[in-house]
Amino acid sequence: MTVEFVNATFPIITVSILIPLIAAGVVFFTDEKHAKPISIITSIIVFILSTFMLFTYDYSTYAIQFYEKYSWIPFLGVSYEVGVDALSLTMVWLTAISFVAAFVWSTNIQKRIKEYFIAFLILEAACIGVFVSWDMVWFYIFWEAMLIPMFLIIGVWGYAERIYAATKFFIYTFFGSLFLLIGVVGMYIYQFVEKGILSTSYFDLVNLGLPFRLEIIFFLLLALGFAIKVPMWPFHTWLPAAHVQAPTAGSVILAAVLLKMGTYGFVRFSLPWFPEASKYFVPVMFALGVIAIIYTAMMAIAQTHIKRLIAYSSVSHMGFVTLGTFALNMEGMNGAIITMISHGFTSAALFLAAGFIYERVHSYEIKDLGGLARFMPVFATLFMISAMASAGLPGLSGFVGEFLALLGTFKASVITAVLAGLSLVVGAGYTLWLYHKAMFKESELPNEKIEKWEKLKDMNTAELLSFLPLVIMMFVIGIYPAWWIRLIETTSAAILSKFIGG
Amino acid sequence: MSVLQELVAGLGAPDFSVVVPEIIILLTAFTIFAIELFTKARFLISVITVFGLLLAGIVIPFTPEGETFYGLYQVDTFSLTFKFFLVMTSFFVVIIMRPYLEAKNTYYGEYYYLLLFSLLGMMMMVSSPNLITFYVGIELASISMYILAGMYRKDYLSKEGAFKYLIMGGTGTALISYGIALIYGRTGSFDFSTIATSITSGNLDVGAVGGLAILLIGLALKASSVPFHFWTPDAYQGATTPITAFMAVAAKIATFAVILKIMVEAFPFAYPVWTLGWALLAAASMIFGNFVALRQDNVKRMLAYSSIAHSGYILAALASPTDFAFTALIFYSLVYIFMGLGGFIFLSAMERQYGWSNHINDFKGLAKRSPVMALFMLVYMFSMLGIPPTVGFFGKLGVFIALIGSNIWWLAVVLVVMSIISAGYYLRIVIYMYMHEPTSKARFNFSLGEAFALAFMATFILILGIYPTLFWDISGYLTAVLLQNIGK
Amino acid sequence: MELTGTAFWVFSSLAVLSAFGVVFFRNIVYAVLSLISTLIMVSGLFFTMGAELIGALQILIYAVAIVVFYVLVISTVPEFKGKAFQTKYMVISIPVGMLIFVELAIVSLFGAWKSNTGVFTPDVVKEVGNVKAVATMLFTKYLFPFEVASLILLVAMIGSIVIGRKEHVIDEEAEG
Amino acid sequence: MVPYEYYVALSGLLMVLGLIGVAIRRNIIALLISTELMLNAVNIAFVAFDMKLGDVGGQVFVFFILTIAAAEASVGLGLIMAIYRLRKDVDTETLTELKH
Amino acid sequence: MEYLWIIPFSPLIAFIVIGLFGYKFLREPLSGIIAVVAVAISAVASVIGFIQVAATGGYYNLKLFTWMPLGDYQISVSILWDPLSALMTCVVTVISTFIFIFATGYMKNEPSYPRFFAYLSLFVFMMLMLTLSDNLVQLFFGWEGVGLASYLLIGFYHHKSSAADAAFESFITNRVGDWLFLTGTILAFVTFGTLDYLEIFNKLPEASYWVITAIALLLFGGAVGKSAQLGLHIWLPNAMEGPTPVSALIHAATMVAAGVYMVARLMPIFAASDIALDVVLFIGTASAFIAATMGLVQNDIKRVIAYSTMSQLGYMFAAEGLGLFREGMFHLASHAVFKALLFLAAGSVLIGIHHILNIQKMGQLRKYMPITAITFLIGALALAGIPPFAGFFSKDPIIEGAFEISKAVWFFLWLGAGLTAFYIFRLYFLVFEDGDRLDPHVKKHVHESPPSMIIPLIVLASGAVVLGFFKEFFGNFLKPSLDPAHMPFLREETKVLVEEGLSRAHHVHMAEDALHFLIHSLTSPIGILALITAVLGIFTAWVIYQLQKISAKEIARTFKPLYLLFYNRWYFDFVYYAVFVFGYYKFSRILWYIGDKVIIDGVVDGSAKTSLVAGDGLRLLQSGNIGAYITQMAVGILIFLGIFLLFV
Repeated sequence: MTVEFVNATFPIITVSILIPLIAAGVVFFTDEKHAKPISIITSIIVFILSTFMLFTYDYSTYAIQFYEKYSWIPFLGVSYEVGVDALSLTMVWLTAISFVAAFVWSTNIQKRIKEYFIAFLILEAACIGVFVSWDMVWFYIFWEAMLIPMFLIIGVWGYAERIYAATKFFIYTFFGSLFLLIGVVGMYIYQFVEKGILSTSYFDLVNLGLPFRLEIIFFLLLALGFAIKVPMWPFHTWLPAAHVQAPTAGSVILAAVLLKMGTYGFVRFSLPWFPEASKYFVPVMFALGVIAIIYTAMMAIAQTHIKRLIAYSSVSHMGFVTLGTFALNMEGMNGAIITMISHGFTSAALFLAAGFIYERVHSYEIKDLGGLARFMPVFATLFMISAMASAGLPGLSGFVGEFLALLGTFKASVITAVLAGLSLVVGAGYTLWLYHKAMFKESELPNEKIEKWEKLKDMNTAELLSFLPLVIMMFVIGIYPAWWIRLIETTSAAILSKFIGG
Repeated sequence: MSVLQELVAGLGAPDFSVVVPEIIILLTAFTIFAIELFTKARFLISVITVFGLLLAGIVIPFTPEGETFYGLYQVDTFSLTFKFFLVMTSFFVVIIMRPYLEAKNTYYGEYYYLLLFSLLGMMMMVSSPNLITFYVGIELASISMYILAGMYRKDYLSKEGAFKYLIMGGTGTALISYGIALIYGRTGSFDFSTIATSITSGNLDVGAVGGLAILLIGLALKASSVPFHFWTPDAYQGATTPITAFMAVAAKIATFAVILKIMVEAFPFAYPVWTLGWALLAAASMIFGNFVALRQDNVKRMLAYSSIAHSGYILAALASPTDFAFTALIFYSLVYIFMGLGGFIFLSAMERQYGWSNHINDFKGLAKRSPVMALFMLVYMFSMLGIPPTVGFFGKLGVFIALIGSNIWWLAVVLVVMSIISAGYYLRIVIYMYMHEPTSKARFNFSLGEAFALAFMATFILILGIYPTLFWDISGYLTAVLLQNIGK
Repeated sequence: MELTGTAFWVFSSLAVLSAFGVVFFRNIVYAVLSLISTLIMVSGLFFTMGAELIGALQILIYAVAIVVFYVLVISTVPEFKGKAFQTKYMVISIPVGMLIFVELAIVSLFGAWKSNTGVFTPDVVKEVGNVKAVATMLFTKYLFPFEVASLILLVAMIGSIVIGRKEHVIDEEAEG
Repeated sequence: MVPYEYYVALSGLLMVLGLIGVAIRRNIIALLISTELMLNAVNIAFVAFDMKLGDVGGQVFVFFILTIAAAEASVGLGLIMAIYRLRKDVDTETLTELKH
Repeated sequence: MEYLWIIPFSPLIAFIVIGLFGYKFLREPLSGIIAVVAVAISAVASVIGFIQVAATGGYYNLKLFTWMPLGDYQISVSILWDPLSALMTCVVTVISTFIFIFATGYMKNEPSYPRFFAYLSLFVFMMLMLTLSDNLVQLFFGWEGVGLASYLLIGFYHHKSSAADAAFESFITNRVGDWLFLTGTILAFVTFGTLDYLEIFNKLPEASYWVITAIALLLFGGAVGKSAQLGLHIWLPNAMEGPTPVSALIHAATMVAAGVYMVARLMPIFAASDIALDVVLFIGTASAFIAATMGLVQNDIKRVIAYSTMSQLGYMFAAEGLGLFREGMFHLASHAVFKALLFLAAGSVLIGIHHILNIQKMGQLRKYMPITAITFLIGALALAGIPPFAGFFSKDPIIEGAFEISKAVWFFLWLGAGLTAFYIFRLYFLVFEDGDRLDPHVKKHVHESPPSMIIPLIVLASGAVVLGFFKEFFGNFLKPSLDPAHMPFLREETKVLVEEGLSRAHHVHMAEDALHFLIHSLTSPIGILALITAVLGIFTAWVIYQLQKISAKEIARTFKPLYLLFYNRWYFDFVYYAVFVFGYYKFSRILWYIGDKVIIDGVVDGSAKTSLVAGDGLRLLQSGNIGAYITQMAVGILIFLGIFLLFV
């Protein structure tokens, strides 16, 4: 894999990482009442920067763009090396937009405002960092650094069992990432021993040419780290716990951005680094993907808690990404990437919806809800769109990715694709079941509830504003995916270059 | 007569220029000793100590390298660097000690000069090219510390801890000296270089291995490595907290440095023996320290167990006899200063506050009562846990790379798994600080020294976490120096 | 030659015997007395090996000075009541200790110990005398550790005073 | 002449006895005495090796060990006094407030 | 012909406008007017296009934009305008226009008035995307889109549990079909490397028979779901929970017809596999018969008509399975007209008697609402296949054609036709004639419906009367799309393949011209038999429900098992509920408890707990007793020294 680099004329990526950090510092030292505007403005600036990158990115050939590299720890051969290809770029952009939504949503936060926004700003920097780093040490630093703010977000601003959830989230993902670290360090050592190169750069490690046995070992080590983050079945149990307890904005980021890191890892590292092992493990990955899709869909419908249901649905959707990734063909890869983006929007919107319901009704239990559609029509509409996008309705973003991923999977394994396609049924099942129970069926409500809920307010401006970009993006991707496909196509081809040639 | 004359003839006068820092420390200690006889001006005593330490710290970079005392004392970059950090550690302990001692109404001047004597012992340890100097150095340091640990007035626990420390430490001393005796019998010398040339990989016999083993056990005891760690939690818990900080950081660092020095300079060719030994000890320390720390409610004791675990992490590097591993060990030792000091100084500062008992419940809602302090503690905890962007990560990473680089996968996996276990108790503190409601609203007050020390540690942890090259380069250079000394 | 051989066996067996006494005498006073006995036997061993200075110092410092210390303390602390031994640890530690001794004995007997590498061959020692040889080295080459040793003693002295001295506060509390 | 190895072995025996003493005695004064025993054992080994080598370094080292033994004894006895004052007892069983 | 894009997008614009501004600005009349105007524009445009294509007989493919590149192939949003899609589009838009007009009256004073019209517009837009598509993905888009719109519309009264449940059920059931459909689409792409119909048709000879069969069957699976054929039909009767115009829209022209249209649209694929055709035939016949039996005994006015829809769709599929694609499409068109008529008439009735659905509580309504009654009667006659109404001309050819191809199929279709006549007239007599069972309170308020509802009824009724006579025109018109010999876009190889598949219909010889057909069927035994059966059905209904010579209850008692079987809809609903709803849910709950909570979380949390227990155990070693410490240390020394000595 040979890669071209286009150096950045202006260190836009570094600036994107630094701005939230600086803003965090500013928030720390200023008055509490400035925290919200500063954070929102920061996130918007980052969003503008990433959008600028998105539109100036040249997708005609594969090259790492906005590339910066500075020597950092020469002793270990570590450099600060950032840049984007289309995969990174879309992820960064997804991060930026999710954070805008999260920040705008968070205007109703009342508890420990300063800390809250500081945690989120640091989280934003770390999330962007994960996607743009091409040096494994930096990648790992961001990968882990993100745990701290997320841990606090869940633990401090969460609900009743937040401590259990936060600890589980932290330790479980930490567990995975340490195995990831073992793998990367192992490769680093191998590179040093075999080639005499002391480097943690992605581009050096990608051309390692490991023997098959080692490929298997390293693949498994990395896969464990990524699988927990994704999360793939059976490493998924931290996710429902974390989602249920996390505050709304935390859930949004968790679902929209953090889960993507695992799948990003598979796409970015597992495939190009371990082509033989990846091929070898395709059946396993397919099996896990299908189990994730079907099994967690069943888990989802068994839930009585809105957020847990959505959390399981995330696991289910991630199954498609796994399938698409390991289909090892262009359709699958494009599908995986599009699903990642799309899931970012849909799950974020669904969690916002859950948070909104809680804001109004003060319950996440499905049995306490019902008939909300009449009291809050605007919300009902947006929720419906999000639910439908999540269920993979054509014309919305979810379908594009699922279709491509299924197509790619079908080429690799018919039975897997057919089973995975069942998600069309079961996925719609739990999504609509949730909608059905929460929004419809007013006639089953007791009268006092109806009287009380008559006075419920529909969405306010902040809530609407945080919802809208997500919903708009569902349409944009759903109606005109061609633009996105073209954007990522060269990147997909480059990632798959060891499988499909060229 | 002629033999003696021949032996004595070439000696001449020792070169005192290379021991200026030690002399400054010694003089400071004596000055305080003298002053205390006449005045109880506590402020003066602190200021003189701080001044002496500062002076020593400033002098160290300008101290010439060389050997003195007829080859019994070796001053090189390795020892100077460690001396600098030891002095720095003592400096931070000293600047936070005064408010603590006053609040606890315990002895005063004794703490200062005993601490300086102990520091002097440690400086000798890291400067030793020779088992004799090492031995007297470690004993000076140890005996001073037995006293420091037991000096908490009116406090029985302090005495108990100190007595356990003394008995165990005495046993350790006996083991070390027995080991030295065997080595001496095997090689006919105390000098590292002679020992190194006498014991080669080809002629490892029971004598050499036995001597090395017993010496190693003694050193492991001083470094509180499992199963020779038993004094650690008790002594740490019993001692006054600034002294705990000193014991847990300065003594540890000096011990690690000297262990490294002895292993590398005195037994370079016996590495198959000691790598295995340290690997086993390290694994045991990590496992025991982390598991037991999980169940501690007293945070001070928890940190004591955590320091046992950290001994494991650091010593694990010795399982791999490569220059990279030595660098990693030095790096981890140096950065451990910041985390260890941070944690214990934090406790020391808190212990002065009303109603503080170091119980985990006291941490409830700390983030609300004192957000900045809680933030610092958070940084220390995550650094000990090894989460980037704190420097603890790079400490573990270095050891980790070293282990994998030498194909010691099993120990690497133990390290990883134990790091995960350790998340349980480090996070617990963070959880109590951030995720529980405070039980009281009372504000805390901190002295300038405490605030400065805590802020310094936290800042440095983060700075090093972002730019570890600063210390990697130092560590790498020290390793080079160490390796040059072999057989010299 | 025979004499030293016999002396070794006598002194060593007595030393071991009295060491057993130190460990196993229930009464602490007997234990201290056994310690003196051991120390003297050890110094005897030193003499048999020809280390006169150390042998003398052993008796002076240990057998006299230190043991006096112990006796003082024992006389301050009233008679120890209750069991002298922790039987549950005896069960483990005595066999374990014996096994360690086996290991140590293997080390001692089969170690490839060096001999006659130093300059102080028996002839030289006979010429200058053990005392002079040791003393000269102690005050020339090993002056530095010697000074440090004095520092250690100073520290220990301060320490025992600081820790061991009666504390008024406590006494007041006890009275009040 | 008895081989010096016997002396070393003897020192090993005394060492182990000291260790056993520390382990099994309940009177903390006896613990301290046992550590003295251990240090003494080392002395034998040192002198034996010294003599075998024809060096004086071992004897010099013995001198330091003596010093340190004395220092430890004095500190230890000071601690014992303090403990006795505070608890009116010198039993290891009562010396277990710091545990787990 | 670029103006064609206006056909689908006019309703879309209406949907967006009403959706965004409906509640705030447009409110009651304006929303409806916009929707009607929009769909009318579509109708006009499609009629113009229809005329154009009728004149030329060619086809026209308009690519609007590339939706997604897929390797070398590009999925585009496009319009394929040929006779088939033109016919279907016209049916959809024209019928929709009348339904929309009707709905402006029906939905009067409804609080969610704008929402209703927004959904209706969306529905029509999706349906048009489906009909106009030139590739499978766009078809699937519309396919799912009508599913969504029907979900929204069936659940329009979502505060009612039953409506919400019905909507949910409809969507999920449809999704099962869609799953098969999507799989078929993917298989088609993998096989042919393209999704455009025309390219697929031309590449057909290159694919193996079994792959084509698989594709056809999978796609037909989608049609089974969408057109509520046997197996996935359970949603259809329950979908009656939506407002009546919705029922009309779903049943007459849009959603359910989509399956039939799709099979016709992809006729070459189906024709290339006789297994596929047989399956279509079998499912269609079974549905036609079984739905008719279910319709016999229902008491809900709309459900009876719903079962008749399912039954009639069965006829259409049967026709397609027989190879009589043009007949099937013609029946679709005529059925659209009279079924819309029936539903709207039923809606008019419901408005008159305030939404009482049970036909046992109606009666003698003809007195109060004569126009409704007459138009309903026309619709019923058309459905029963009485000449000269449209149903006769479209349904009889199917039955007669079946006789010449397969006697068994003919038997069931024939029997079904008789049952159809019976149950629709049972309905007619119970509702409009018969005794007076109306609630007195209701009776006071019963009145004829307003003109906005009556006019569509009249128009549709006239359509039902005259449409049959255009049989020949439609037959010829559809030839370029459904007769291989005339299809301009097929390769020769494909033509051969398709001809071969359709050969089963070759020995059917029926008069194209409507009058000749009428004469033929009134003279041939089969035609007479069919007619007599229909009349017999009507007569029986008359005897039982009007004259009441035979007690319906008596019959029910006599044939109790059969009655129960029919009444309980052959127990499909019960089994499905037990297995797929209750069973699936309970199984999920159990799996969640065992799989996730006990096993997986047990391992995860268990390892944490194990650590804590290990910590509790290990800390006991630190007992505080120096003796213990030294003992343990001694053990350590022993072990370490031993290991080291072994090393030598």
